[in-house]
Amino acid sequence: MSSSTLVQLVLLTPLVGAGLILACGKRPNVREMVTLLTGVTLFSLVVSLLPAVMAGERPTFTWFEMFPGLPIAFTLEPLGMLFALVASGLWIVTSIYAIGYMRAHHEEHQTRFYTSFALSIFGAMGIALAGNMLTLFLFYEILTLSTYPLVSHHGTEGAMKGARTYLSVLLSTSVGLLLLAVAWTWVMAGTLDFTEGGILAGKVEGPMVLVLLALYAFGTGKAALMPFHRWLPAAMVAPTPVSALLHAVAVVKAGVFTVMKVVVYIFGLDFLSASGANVWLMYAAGITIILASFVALAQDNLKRRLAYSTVSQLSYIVLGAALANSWGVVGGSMHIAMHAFGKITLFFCAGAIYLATHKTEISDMRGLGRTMPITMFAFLIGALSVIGVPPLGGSWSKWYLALGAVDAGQWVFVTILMVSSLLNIAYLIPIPIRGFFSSGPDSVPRAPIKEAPLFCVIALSLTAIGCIALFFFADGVYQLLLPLAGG
Amino acid sequence: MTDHTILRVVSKVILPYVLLFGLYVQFHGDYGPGGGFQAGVIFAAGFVLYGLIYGLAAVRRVAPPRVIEILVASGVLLYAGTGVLTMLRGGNFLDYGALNPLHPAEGQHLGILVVELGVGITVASVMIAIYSTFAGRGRA
Amino acid sequence: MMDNVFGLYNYWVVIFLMMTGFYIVISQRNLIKKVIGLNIFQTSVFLLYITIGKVEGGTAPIVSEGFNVYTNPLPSVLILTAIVVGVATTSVALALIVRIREAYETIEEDEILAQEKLT
Amino acid sequence: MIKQNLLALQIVIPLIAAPLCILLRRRALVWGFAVLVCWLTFGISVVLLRQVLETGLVSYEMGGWAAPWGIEYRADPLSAFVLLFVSGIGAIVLSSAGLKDTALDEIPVSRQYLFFTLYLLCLTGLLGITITGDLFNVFVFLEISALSSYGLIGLGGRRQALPAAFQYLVMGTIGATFILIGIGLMYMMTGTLNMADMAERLVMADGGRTALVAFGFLTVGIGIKMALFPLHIWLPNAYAYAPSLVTAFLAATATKVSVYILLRFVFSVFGVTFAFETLGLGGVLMFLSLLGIFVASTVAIFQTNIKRMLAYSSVAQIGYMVLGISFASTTGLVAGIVHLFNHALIKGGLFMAMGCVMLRLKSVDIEDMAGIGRKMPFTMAAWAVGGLGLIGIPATAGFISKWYLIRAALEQNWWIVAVMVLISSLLAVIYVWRVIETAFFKEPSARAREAREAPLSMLLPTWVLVGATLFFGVMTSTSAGVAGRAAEVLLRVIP
Repeated sequence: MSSSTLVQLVLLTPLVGAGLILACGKRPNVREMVTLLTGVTLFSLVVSLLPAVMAGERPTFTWFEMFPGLPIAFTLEPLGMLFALVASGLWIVTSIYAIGYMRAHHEEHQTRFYTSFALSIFGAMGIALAGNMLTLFLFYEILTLSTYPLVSHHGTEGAMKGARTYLSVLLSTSVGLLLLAVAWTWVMAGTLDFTEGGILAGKVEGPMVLVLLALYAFGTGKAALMPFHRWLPAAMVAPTPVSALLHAVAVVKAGVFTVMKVVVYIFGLDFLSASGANVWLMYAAGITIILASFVALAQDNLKRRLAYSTVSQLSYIVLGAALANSWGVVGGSMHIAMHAFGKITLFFCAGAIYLATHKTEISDMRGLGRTMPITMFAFLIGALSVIGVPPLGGSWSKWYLALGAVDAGQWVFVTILMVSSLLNIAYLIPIPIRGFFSSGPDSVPRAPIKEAPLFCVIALSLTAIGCIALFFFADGVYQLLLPLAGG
Repeated sequence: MTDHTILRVVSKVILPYVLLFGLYVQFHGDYGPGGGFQAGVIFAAGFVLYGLIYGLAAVRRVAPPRVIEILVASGVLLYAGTGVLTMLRGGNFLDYGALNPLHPAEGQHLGILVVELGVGITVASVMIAIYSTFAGRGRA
Repeated sequence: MMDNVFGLYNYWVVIFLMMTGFYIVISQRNLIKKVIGLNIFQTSVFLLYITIGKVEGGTAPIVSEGFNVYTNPLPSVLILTAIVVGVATTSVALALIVRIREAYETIEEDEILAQEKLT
Repeated sequence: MIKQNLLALQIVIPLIAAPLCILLRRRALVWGFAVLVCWLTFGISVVLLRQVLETGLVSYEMGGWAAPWGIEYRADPLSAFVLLFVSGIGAIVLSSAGLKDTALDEIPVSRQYLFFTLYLLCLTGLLGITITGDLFNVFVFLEISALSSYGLIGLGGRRQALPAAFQYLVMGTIGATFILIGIGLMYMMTGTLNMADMAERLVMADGGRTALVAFGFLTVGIGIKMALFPLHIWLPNAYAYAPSLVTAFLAATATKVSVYILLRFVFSVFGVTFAFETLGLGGVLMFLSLLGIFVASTVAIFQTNIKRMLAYSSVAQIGYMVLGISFASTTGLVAGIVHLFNHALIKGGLFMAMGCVMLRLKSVDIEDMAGIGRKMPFTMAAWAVGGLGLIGIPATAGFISKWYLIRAALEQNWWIVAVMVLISSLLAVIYVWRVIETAFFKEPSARAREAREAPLSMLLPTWVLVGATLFFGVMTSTSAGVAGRAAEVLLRVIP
């Protein structure tokens, strides 16, 4: 099979999977088998494309022309490859986890859940493969809509309210700002194709670059740049596998991926850094990093603390893009993968704790390490990776980001990265520490070991191992991403 | 109005002339002022007069609503049918000349006569229908 | 100046009728009166068309000896159609009023609105 | 014979069929016949569009009288395009009025044959307006369609339909009379009723006060007919209380045809220079349309009757069409014209879905619709897709219109307008999402618990329209392509 056929298959697999899942709705075992099978098929398809992309091939194909000169087209390039790998790989793990979680929890509407899940992967794949900004926008909206039923899954008043916030922030930013940016780019540049070196050089000047960049950065609501971050904590009403999807697999990653893609392929690194418009974006990202960390520190609800941690971590990636130099871009892109593994582990653990003990507040989790040792250990690994301690994956991306900041002469941001790492330690590490070393409430006798369902434990162990593995495979990721930086 | 003898007698005398005048206006339309619209209204006026004097039931006996409805339809059909016929004959819609290719003038004469008849039937029956519907409301 | 007032008197009549009809439609709450206003309004337009078609000194547009100035027949023909449309509109309006009266027991707009608010 | 008389047949077939419906009378018979006629009409319009795209202009002389004197029927890309979707939606909507258990049941059995007659007459009128090249003929067809739609709305089973129809009648008649005055004044000025002829003579006549007055009367009259804010007050009630099928048909076609008249008068008769440069029509239209978009969308958010909510949304959507027109640029016109088409599909589909809901729930109140998504998944899925189209989510037809609209605004550097268009679509998100949330994620209401899925005969036409919304959301070469040709003709880029 030619690589461009493979790319089409990558796109169609989750869509077909969604249809099959819907068709098998009456038989849960078959339905979940289909989910897993689809995930494995998708992942192997993506992996099979990896050598070609590493070798410099850029498989391309066009579906049809939506507007004259503006087709729905797809191109697979390194950044998209990375995103597709992360999303499709973590989808398998998340599915395993979801099977355990949803069954243990006796959730209703599971067919709708798995179908929407597959559809959102379809959206994520479309975003990863998009060959121009219009295609990306199309799948961006598909992703928003297909995740809505997941967020409002419980159907309670609280869930609906959270889902409403989720949808309204994401839709209003994308329709209100991003679409404007896209249309404007089209009017100015006459093309929306992702081109190496960008398409805006010489087409836009002066303060307009700044406005356009702001439209893109804030319009990509999924990147959760403050003040458009509120949807992330609001979406915490969803079941934990959905939080994993939102924070690690697809949604937020799609957001930062879009920002990265816009910076690299629409603006072009040279043009952006020459225009100087990127500096304010660095500050916006820097402020978000610090502020969100402080907010996270104040949260007692574990999932909410993790949510604000995500807001902060996402801005690392935006910062990487904003630095607009090779180190920054590589570091930022790498952080997509690193943060994905770290954060998904943390969420899996949070969900497992909730399943086993029904605890959601951090203050209640003292001594939990003794009853759930695997979970808590995985949590520790995830936390360390997010903080950026070697030998865990997160350390590499932070290293490159810091290099990028130095390279750009922005010492402020080196400081910010350091401070934020300290804050990370402050809000993440106490949880496992308390879990292992402080004893539980005095009156309660020590409970025996009681882990979450097997499926969940397998999933979270896998991702924790992934965090460690990524430290050693970081060079592969680096090699993959090198062409982005024009090297 | 059963006890107004004068009205009853006079209307009976007038009625045939009203209808006749209606027909005159209808068919004289080619030569002088007149035509389907006016004729239809005059013709219907006869029925309305009859109804006013002898009551609605009497009109409905002479012109049952269902028949009137059919007449409304067939008047329109007569009109449009002529147009279709001209098309079948190879002319444009309502190109009466096509009715008689040898003498277009005669064809036009015939065409306008039939079309006006259609108009007349429709107008008359619509007027009667309107009258009898309004008058019959709340009593039927 | 006087020419404008008296020479164009038929236009003044048209405008007067038009405004009268329009005012009745807007101000009256009784549905029948509204229809009457509508009729006056339409009639004014018919008159406007007749005025347009009139040629000074022209006769009825039927070819006969001794006349060479004829009134333009087209506006009259058009207005005949418009009159038919007007009749049709009036009858539909009246039919609706009859049914409104059956449904609401009134043909006063205020009272209909009041009933709608309640139910 | 057929090819030569195509333009006449387009009108004559439904016209003849209308009285025949009275003669047939029996529901099954009438339905079969009327549906056949509608599809035939649609077929003709398809052939016509292809012919027009090949040759540019098709003209026909009624009764064999040559153009400036006789009545001319003519089809250029714009009118052929409008003919196509009006007859197409007419056919699809009528197809759903099948034998048993359909939205037609809202109309008392004794009057059902009248529904078919009036429906076909209304269709005739709408097609006639579009196809004729004669000004007075426009008025006549306008009244044919208007009178039959007053009747259609009055057929509704609920009594609120009657005052609604009456209000529509009064407003509609005033509008039509205004148009009549305008036509009369223009005849007075130019001595012709043929549009093409008049356009030429108007250039020579050099406008003047009469042209100004005529233009004013026409614009206001058409404004009423197409429910341009703030002349829209007749529309919400009429659409809310009419039988669902009637609403679906009228909402998708009637106001669109009125917009078509506006395009015809402004661009083909008066010309861009007079209307936009001399009179500054663009500014007025832009102001009114933006105001209409915001006010009507906001009002829509607070409606509890969903049909009424959609009606207000229609007022807003007409604003988008007029906004596109107000730019008087090629892209702007494409946006306006393509939105005629796209919105017809979207609203047609949405109101058809409401017909299904009405059939099963006997209500379209938002409270009664709670949880209906589980009982009527296909109906409400169709509604959801239509709703997304209304918002303008990519891959739906609504996005295409919005894209062109934003582009048109940006091309002329009207930032604020582009931003306002985008913000206004967020208002659509609110009123659409209210329904989706209630229908899918709330506990079923008492009525919803007893409901079941609508019959296939209703679902199929609904999904045809919704499917078309999706299809024309990605394959735009037909819709936007033809709209592009039409825009060029209107702006006289190509003769």
